[in-house]
Amino acid sequence: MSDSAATNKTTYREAIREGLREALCSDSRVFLMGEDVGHYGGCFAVSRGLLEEFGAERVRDTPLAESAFVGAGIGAALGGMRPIVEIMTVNFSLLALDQIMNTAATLLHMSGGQFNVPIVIRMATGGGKQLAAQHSHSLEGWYAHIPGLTILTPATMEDARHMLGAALREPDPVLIFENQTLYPLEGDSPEPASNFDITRAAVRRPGRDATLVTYGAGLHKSLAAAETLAAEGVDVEVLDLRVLRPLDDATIIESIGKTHRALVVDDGWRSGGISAEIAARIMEQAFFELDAPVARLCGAEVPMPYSKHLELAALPQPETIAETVRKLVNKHG
Amino acid sequence: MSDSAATNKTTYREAIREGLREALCSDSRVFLMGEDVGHYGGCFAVSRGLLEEFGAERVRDTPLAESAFVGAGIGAALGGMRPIVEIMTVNFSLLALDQIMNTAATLLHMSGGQFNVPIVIRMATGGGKQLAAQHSHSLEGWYAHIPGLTILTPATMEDARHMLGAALREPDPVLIFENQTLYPLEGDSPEPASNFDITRAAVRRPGRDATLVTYGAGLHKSLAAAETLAAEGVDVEVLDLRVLRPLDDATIIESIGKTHRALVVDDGWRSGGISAEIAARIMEQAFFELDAPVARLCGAEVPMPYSKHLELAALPQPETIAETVRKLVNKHG
Amino acid sequence: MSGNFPTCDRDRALRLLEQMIRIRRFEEKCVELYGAQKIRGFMHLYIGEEAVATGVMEQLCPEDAVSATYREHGQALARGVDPGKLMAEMYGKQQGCARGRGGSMHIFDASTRFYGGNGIVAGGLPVAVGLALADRMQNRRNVTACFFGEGAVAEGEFHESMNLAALWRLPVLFVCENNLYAMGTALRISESATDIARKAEAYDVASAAVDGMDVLAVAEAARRAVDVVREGRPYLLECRTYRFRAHSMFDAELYRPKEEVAQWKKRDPITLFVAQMQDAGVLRDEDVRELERRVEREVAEAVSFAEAGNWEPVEDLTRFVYSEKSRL
Amino acid sequence: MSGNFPTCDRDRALRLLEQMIRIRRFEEKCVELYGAQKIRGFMHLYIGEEAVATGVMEQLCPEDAVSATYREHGQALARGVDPGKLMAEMYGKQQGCARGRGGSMHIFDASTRFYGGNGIVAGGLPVAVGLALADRMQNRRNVTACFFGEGAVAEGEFHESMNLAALWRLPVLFVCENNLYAMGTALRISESATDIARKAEAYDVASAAVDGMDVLAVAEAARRAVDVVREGRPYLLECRTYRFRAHSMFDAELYRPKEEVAQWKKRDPITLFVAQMQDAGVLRDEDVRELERRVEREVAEAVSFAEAGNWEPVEDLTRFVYSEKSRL
Ligand SMILES: Cc1ncc(C[n+]2csc(CCOP(=O)(O)OP(=O)(O)O)c2C)c(N)n1
Ligand SMILES: Cc1ncc(C[n+]2csc(CCOP(=O)(O)OP(=O)(O)O)c2C)c(N)n1
Ligand SMILES: [Mg+2]
Ligand SMILES: [Mg+2]
Repeated sequence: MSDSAATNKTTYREAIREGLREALCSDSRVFLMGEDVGHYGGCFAVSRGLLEEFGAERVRDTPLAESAFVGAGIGAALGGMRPIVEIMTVNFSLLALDQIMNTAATLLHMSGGQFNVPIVIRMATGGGKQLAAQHSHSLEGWYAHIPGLTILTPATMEDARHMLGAALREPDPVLIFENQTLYPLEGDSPEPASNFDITRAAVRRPGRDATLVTYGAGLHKSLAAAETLAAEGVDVEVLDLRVLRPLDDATIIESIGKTHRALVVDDGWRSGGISAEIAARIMEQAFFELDAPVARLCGAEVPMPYSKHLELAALPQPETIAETVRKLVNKHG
Repeated sequence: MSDSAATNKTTYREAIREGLREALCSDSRVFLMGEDVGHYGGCFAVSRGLLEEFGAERVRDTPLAESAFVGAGIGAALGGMRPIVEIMTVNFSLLALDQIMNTAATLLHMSGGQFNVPIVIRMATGGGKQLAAQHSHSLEGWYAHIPGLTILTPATMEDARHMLGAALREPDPVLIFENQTLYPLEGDSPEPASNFDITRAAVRRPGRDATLVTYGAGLHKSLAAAETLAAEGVDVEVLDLRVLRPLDDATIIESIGKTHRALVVDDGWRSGGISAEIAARIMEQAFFELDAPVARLCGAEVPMPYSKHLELAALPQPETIAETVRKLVNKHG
Repeated sequence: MSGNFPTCDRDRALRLLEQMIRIRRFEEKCVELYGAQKIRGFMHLYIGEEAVATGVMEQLCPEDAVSATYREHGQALARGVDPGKLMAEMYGKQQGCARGRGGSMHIFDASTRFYGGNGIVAGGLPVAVGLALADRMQNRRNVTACFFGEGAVAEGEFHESMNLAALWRLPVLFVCENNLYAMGTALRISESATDIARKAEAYDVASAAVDGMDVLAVAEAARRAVDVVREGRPYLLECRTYRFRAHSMFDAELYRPKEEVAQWKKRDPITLFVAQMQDAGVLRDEDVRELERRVEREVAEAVSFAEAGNWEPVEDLTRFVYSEKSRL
Repeated sequence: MSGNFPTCDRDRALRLLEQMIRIRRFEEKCVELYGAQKIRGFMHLYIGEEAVATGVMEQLCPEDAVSATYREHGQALARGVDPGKLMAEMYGKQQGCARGRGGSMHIFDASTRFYGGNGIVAGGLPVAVGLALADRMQNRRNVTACFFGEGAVAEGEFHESMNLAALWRLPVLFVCENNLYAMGTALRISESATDIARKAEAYDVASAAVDGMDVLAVAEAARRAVDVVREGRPYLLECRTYRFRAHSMFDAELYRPKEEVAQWKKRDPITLFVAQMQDAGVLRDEDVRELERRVEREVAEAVSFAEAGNWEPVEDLTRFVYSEKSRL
């Protein structure tokens, strides 16, 4: 059942599962529903064992009907439940976008404050596993455009473990994007946490010479790049956004005040991505702090190709991140 | 039938209709399909009379089934037709987003170049008519995030009249967003055009002191603001993007090279909107030309409220545009 | 017409008739106010279809939930939403049930469990399924009544929702208001098989079609349906009706012959019911006049309430995008 | 099993058998290559279901169009997509039918009108409707065969597409491959009414269910269906089959009993057909051995072709996002 049993090591996958288990244990209003979350054990084996533990009512396999089961999650939330709806992969969430934007994100405002929708929607996102153009996109930054939603992107064991619980305490819809490539990631078992924060970005590595603003899979690639750069004497700060909406401007701007240079690293497409918003905000709020224009390293603007070498080329990698930082720190303002 | 018959004046609505009529006349592969395009005459009366002129096969009323009829448009395009698919209002297009992103925008790449999809999808967009939160959003900038699509936003009589024909000559999917508030707009009948350009932004009003970068309904509000400002001795250039994807960077940057200040005016939500992309590109390509950070004036980040005074407050207006420009030109770099 | 349901006593007849007249007069007033530009945006009238909401709603308890479409004044009033708050909403006033943020298409009222007011055709069906799921998971024997037009049947959400409700045995009463047109699209242009009630078979859902112009017939069919639903099974009730007015305030009505409209108006649900009750000696002319007076006062009060209301302060524009209450 | 279709001569028997064996051996090789990490990503096998694609495809003409799902190696091969190009695609090579951009889930081939290879469950149905619409509007008497699993039936796109095809009388052959599971979700967990073929009634579409393990039965049912379709009416053909392997290469198969799998394997479509043809004296042992040898060579050649291929230059990553051909 457990990927690394009886040690104090765990995996990202297990951490998510523990978060689910805790939520199901601690609140009878919570239930998990989605395609293959039960009998199959979850498309990415995240929910394996939960059906046996909590039964088919609370770990509820749905038919293939994304629009209806997301809408049903909204209705269940209105009816006093705390649904966790799993959408297998971000591309399939497009089938439920009407419910997400036109209902979940809108209802509270449209009803003049009468009906809030405490739903949590989880989905796998991101490329890197050769799943090609209909299973690999990174749309979390795109979702962050929608008022009414909170967008979370756990990248660490702690966040994988605790963001879900915090999301369930929100009165409004929260979307959690789990990067597919992180599920096997290993690390120390996170400590228990109460009042876990889901509003602030986190500095994962302090540094002086430039700020890498990133999230999700980008965090790990950025940290790897930072190691390489450190060996060359370039000391970069790595900032994990954690929350793509609402963005934590303060932490970003504070970092810029220190480093005066920033590179946004984002697996998502560049044009109109979250990378643009971050660049724009830095300019708006810290223009005169900048020694160079904010740089962006993003996913190539292509539907994700299947073959390995093209997929690698389509996404930021530690080497390309390091290379971009080198150029950035050599630019003089 | 005609809103301003027998004069050389026309309306935006009529110009779109003339574009449709010309397309239907000149190419037997072209047909129009969508909800109520036929017997009803079009939700916004755009296609009135076309059913009688071209028959029910080529002006095809569809059931309420956005996903299927957009998908059917894709299939028809693959099968050698040149479909124009109308989605009544941008919010409903969310029901068809899977077909738009996962198929139309993706198929050419995913098939290694074998299957291009020459479909044109038109929809009404934008607020300003008190239609509230499910009929008023401005998602065209959001759509511009998607590789494989071309995004057009006609704001003038010429563009209303000729963009459709140009879009139909594209081998790949083109989305045309018609701002609802523009349909009654009056102006001179456009000249016939051949080889109509849909790649470049247009300077609609030249100026020296600042550049207003905008499109769609924002163009008219920006031009109004420019008049007010001109009276005060502030001379702004107004740039109509026309095409939100691919963006015409050259024209934007050229203007910045002249004015050194820019304000992006966008009815869409601010965070992660096209306004951010434009700001980011200006910074990337013309950082050292800027005398002040690029400013943004966008739609408030709320689902659109119904009541008039709130709706007005939720959107950029000539007054707020002028006010923002005043601040911008007083900022010294 | 429905001599089969003669057992309607005076009290009930008065209640049903009052409800239908309330909807009718309220909406007639709305038309006037739309002309005076007090109401704006899209407005869809229920005139002609009053028997449906009236007959169905009679079968529900206060604990039950209701969801409807943009054409929902009738359901809202029949459900007991305060006419003043409803009118104020259409004015866009702060005293409106959605503080002026919703307008005609987005009526919501927590106190009567009225979940809108949905402007997306078929968008309310999945949500209704979820409301019923919540009831079932919490062992409440509530019904969720979900109203939608026959146009919505073509949407994938109809199909997905029927299946989910049936599969999970959820207490949803699907009420299809078949008024033969979706905007300008006639049913035969939108459905290859036009018998809506029969579509329930594909999901093993019980269903019935009923004359939607006959309030007692609707009430009786809805009573049977609610019995099934309260036992924990969905039900599809097709009510065959007709809208007497244009689709919305922007509609040249090019798509249907005037004679057809005239034919249907002969089956006006209010006129029919009055005649039936008078024939049966249950109601007298004076009863009807009395009701009309009462409703007229009520509508006038609703208008006054709306007129007296104020505008939400512009500073509050961005309220209610996220909840103000702290963590639940 | 299908003594009702005895008229299968030697040539035809050889053709059908070869097709099924080709799919089987090709995929067995794929499993090996997946183990060797030559093939990556999601890969879904058709093993056990070969009679469906083989029987249906026999009824199509070269002008007809085919659309399928991510589980489409079988349809691609049966349709005549070159096995070398198919294998090269799974390797991710430039010589692959989609230049390595698609992989196992996204096989496309213009020369055989094979429109994929769709990774979105039910996503191919609306597109198939559109292909048929284009045929109809251009007065071509082609058929569009659209393959999908029974899991897709729950999606709204199934409903919307059936209605559109019926309403507009479009020549679409909907082929539902009912293998009883959608990933790990059994049909009874996903459909309130599990008789797929009957769902066609809601749209006035003709339909039939057939034993999908019997290639002659499938062929015969498909022949009848295609006759209807070519006259300009859609048809829903449900083929009852079973996948012998896991859903994809990542599947612990927790959701179905081993005995069930074993039971179904006794109805292996290849074994059944061979036995039937041998009993009828149409084929001999030697014929089968000869076919196996031929197919083995073919598969080996496909692998060699894939191995010999090269990688698309990285500089070409962003090609084919927009067309290179100039204006049409
Ligand atoms: C998803 C979606 N598509 C289109 C529309 C535009 N629209 C509003 S009402 C309507 C007709 C709906 O007809 P029906 O369901 O029969 O209800 P009726 O209006 O007749 O009560 C249409 C097409 C919409 N609101 N939502
Ligand atoms: C819209 C969508 N939802 C979910 C998935 C994930 N998924 C891939 S295959 C599959 C099962 C589909 O089952 P079925 O339609 O019966 O086809 P089969 O795989 O059995 O051939 C699922 C859930 C998907 N690809 N697309
Ligand atoms: Mg209707
Ligand atoms: Mg299946």
